[in-house]
Amino acid sequence: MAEQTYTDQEFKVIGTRPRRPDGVDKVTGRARYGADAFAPGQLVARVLRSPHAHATIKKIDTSKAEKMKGVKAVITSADLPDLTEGNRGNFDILENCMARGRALYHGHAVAAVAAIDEPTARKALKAIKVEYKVLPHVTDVDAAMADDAPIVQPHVQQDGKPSNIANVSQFGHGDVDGGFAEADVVIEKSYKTEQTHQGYIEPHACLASVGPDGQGELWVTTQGHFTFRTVCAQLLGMDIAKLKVTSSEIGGGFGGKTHVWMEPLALALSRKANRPVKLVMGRDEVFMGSGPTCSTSMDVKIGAKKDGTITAAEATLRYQDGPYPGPWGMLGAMTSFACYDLPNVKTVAYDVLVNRPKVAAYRAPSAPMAAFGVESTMDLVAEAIGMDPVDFRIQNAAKEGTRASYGPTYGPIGIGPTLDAVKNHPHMQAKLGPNQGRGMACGFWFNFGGQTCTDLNIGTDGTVNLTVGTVDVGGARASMSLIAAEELGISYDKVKCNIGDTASLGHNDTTEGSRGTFSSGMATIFAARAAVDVLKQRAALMWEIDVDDIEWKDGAAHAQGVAHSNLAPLTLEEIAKKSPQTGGPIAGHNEVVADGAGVSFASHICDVEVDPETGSTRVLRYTVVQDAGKAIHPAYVEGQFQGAAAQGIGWALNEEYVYGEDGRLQNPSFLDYRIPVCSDLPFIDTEILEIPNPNHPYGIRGVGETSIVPPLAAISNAVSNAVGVRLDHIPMSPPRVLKAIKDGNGA
Amino acid sequence: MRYEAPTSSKEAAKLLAGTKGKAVVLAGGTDLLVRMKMGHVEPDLIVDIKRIEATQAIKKTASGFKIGAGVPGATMGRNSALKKAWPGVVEAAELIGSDQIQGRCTIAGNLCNASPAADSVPAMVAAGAKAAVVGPNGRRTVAVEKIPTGPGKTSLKKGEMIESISLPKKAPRSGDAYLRFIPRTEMDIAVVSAGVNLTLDNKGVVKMARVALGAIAPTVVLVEDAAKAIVGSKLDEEALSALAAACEAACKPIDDMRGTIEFRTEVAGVLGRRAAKLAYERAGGKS
Amino acid sequence: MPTVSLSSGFQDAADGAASVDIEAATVRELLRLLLERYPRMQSHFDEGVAVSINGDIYRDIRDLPIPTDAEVFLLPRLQGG
Amino acid sequence: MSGVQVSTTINGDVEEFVCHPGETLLDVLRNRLGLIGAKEGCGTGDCGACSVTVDGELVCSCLVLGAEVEGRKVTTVEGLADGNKLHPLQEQFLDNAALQCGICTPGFLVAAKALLDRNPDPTEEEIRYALAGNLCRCTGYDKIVRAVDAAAKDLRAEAKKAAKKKAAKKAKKA
Repeated sequence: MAEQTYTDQEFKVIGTRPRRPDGVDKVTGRARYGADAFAPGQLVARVLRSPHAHATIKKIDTSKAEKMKGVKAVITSADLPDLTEGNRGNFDILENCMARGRALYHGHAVAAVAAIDEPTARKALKAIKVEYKVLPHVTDVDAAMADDAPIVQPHVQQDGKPSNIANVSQFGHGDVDGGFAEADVVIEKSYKTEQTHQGYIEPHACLASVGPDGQGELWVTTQGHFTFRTVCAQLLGMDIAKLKVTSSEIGGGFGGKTHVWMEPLALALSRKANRPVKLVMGRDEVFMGSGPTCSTSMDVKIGAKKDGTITAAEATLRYQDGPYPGPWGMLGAMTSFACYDLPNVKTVAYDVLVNRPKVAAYRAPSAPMAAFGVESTMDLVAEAIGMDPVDFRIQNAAKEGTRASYGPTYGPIGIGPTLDAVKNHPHMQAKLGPNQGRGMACGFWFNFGGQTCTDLNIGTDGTVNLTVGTVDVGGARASMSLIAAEELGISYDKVKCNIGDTASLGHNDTTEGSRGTFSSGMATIFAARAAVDVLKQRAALMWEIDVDDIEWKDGAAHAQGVAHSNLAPLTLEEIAKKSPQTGGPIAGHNEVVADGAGVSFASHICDVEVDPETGSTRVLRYTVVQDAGKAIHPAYVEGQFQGAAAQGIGWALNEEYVYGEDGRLQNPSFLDYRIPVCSDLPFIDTEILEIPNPNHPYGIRGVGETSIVPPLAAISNAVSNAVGVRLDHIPMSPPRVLKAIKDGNGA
Repeated sequence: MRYEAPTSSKEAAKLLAGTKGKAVVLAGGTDLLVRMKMGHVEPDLIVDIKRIEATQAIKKTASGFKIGAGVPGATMGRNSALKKAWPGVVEAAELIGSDQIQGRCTIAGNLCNASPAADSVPAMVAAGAKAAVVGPNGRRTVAVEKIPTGPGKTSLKKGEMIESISLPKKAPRSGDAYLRFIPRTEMDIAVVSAGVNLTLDNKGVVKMARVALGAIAPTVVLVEDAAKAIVGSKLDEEALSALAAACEAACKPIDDMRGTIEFRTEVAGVLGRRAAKLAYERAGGKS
Repeated sequence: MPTVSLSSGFQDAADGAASVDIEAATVRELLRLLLERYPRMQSHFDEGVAVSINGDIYRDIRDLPIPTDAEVFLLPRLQGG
Repeated sequence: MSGVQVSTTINGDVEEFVCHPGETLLDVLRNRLGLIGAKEGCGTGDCGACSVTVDGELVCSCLVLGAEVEGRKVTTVEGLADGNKLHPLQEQFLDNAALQCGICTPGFLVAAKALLDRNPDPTEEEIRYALAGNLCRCTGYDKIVRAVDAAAKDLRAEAKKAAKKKAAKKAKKA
């Protein structure tokens, strides 16, 4: 563990902004994503989906489809292993990929076909006859908690009775009732947020090939090809080592590509047809049949003294998980008050099952909704005690030694510094016009590490192949190359970083939880250091001196001491050139559990203008301040901040899943699921703070997620300051804002 | 499925009329191809009308403008004479989708798609546009508001297609405008929209007006009461309020994922008022 | 002897205890002894747990030495996006 | 279903193919001609990832039939570079880190080129509205807008230089 510790070293290339190594491929159209692979003899697969929100599947007749010319395989759950008696988690994953006896949401897959071309596959789907018995459904989280709600999963029980409440989680410390009694002001308010989707532009896509010998390959767009391999092999009864999974270039994931959705179906179709099978989701299928994040409902209560001290805080959170239990409410409960130093705090979260798609992780999963409730209430309390909202937050900000609301005590953290930066930012002083308002809010995310395995091989010309097993979701190859160059002391362009497939590296955890740069960065540092040890040994052989007399600096071996003062340094290139005669290839390898990722905080400022006659909100100016620990490639760190803020802005203003009375999703398209377009947004200013993570040699914390947390509340606070109405329902779509203005919701 | 690209309207009408199954007209394709992709329509015959010369040009005629049914929005936007005469119609056409959609979408297609939210239709209705319809029994000219009869339904008979849309000659001291409300700044379907066309006398008093609203009823609605509310006025506050009230009264909208009844009704009045002011300014009126 | 604080989800399995004193030198030993004392913890362990030592959260590392007087928390294993 | 035979020009090369009557240009490019630069993000004209130009007009290739491009000139992202010289837009996208996942990048490049071809000096607002038909979920558009602005500057400088050179040549001749 000692080697994992932060050392305040001086950097030569870390912190510079070179072009990414995969850049030319991506600007010339050559880069290959999930749908860009083709195999000889490949079939096209399509999936038939349930038109009902909740139904018993009485019968599926595929006989007509199977007889059609050009149809090579048809599968239903009957063609997949029955995991009823096994691990419930695996059963749930497979049942979500293909309904078994019951459809649990509109869009739940019920059958799949593989045919020689797309028109044939479409026709075959039409020929499949499914007999449903429609059941009562529930899609709203509060309705699902009612006593008489239709039950989504009969095996899930509370107090011995079937219930849609899958889990109850509680966190906190102190005595909240006592704390509220001490407060001069107590504000309690309820909030709701609607369901949103990650909205990656690349739909799920894969090319599967399985032979009768049980060996297979899967080309897939994923955040975790090693995890996909394990899960697919387990679900289908394959040997893990016999399934090779290659991660294609990934066209966005944001958590949505951490789970399998239809890949096991492609493998099963290929196995049945004994031909390669390509399966690509349509955009409507992505919305209906992959995993969005939760819709929520919550009550938040905060009490403070007139001097600005918070005496107690409490939140009750109800998170909707889709039809399968997840950890989502729990994460909301853990993150909600993490920004603050609270003597008395309590959060209770309910994970609730409904007839909507299975929820997946979405960038800092569960944190943005809870932050919306908490940070809106923070502004209300500040207003009630007559304090500036930034000063109020500064006074109560968590710091080193604060006991976090989720339990442990913080080490060095960045919430205070981000708030100070906000307070001193020129944005805070800029003038506002009529119907304009400014808001700010804070956010927290944990960041993760995890299992990581990296290979570094040095060629005889001194160039370096770095192979990592975390996928490159947005410039990671550039960051990894910078780290390898830094450690070896060579220039950035001498390193070529590749993403290894599952046959070329040991297991790597999924690229989630902002872990990519933190953990693969750590493994790269250690792999490079291992290679440096080999380089020094080789130099020792070349010089015929003791390896202990050699120091590595600036990309060369330096012989130490007067005895060797006649020896000019041997560069990496020179040592590599002689490697065939000094023991063969030079490599460094590392496998590590990169735990101890540092927590990360962000504070955002935004200005909006609201049209009081239409309720339309425009974001005029936006500033992100976030702690990165250490920014390896600052341009891509800024990019993460900006992208996360943009997703938060979309969530705050217009994005939502709209369900009809019939339980059907009404807007599964980019036309009516409205993610921000270019003209909706201003430039998003960024300020990177670097408060080193003590558990990483470079101080890296991970940067990908935190900045999606504050925007919902920051914008809501800004809208409130612009037109004097407090929105308690996200998204703040024009009809909701106009209604609030008409109703005079000035609370 | 067959694809044909005839070179005359007569030939196109013959193909459309002569097919046993489902025959569809392909102009810009920005609605048709989406419906095909979603499986909402499976045509047996696609008749691409863009190889017909008469559909390809914008012509200035003695009586106004003739816009071919295959002319995309982007081309309309580049026609300065058209833009000068009918800024509201051109702006409405240019609001249909992105630049990519603009490269293909046509106002004739927008009309035939028969969506109550079609952007160009309220502007065309306000402008008094007419459609030149070609069919197996020859040609006829129809006021554009008579083409859509309900969501996705038109009065065109089997074999009929629109060859061009005509706009009248711009009257002196007249102006038109189109405004719509969308949640984003681009790429959305109108939640509610308003087209206004008016002519002033030499004292700046409105002597003729046409007001059309979109997305507030099964078809685009020509609101005569709204026009009456401003005729004879200099578009003072009282007239504008009466116009807004008439717009609201004309609304029979639905609650859907794009907007509520309450919202659409309220904003119809707001947009009617704003569009009227803009048209008035364009007509040379000073408020 | 380290005191292990249990977040609420685990307390039921620990007969309602909010914290437990366990003599353990490493995370692995700690988890083993915890399970020996409270066999009902098994289902939580199957779902995944994380251990926080002096504020740093560890999901997978088991060989980590636990310093004396360390603050130790048993947390649910987290998922990210 | 009978195939339609089509002869067209793609990125300057004559291409001939047979496609289904209802097959989109996007599917033809990707599945029949191996031009995978255009991506399908939605298939309904809402994301712009499949942007190409047909006879110079910017379109979504998912909303064009393959059969329609008979005799037309199609340009895709693969036709943007001049031999091994990247287009200034491509250079600036790389220098400004204007791509993260990169799936939307080909569409943005094609759309941005269409913009700069007709408006060499766009304002920020003009850039934003011209690119509103291209969805990007990673970047918040910030660095994309900056890259297009920088490329516009480069192109204007190039044009100025070329004009100067031409003038000098003319003067020399005279």
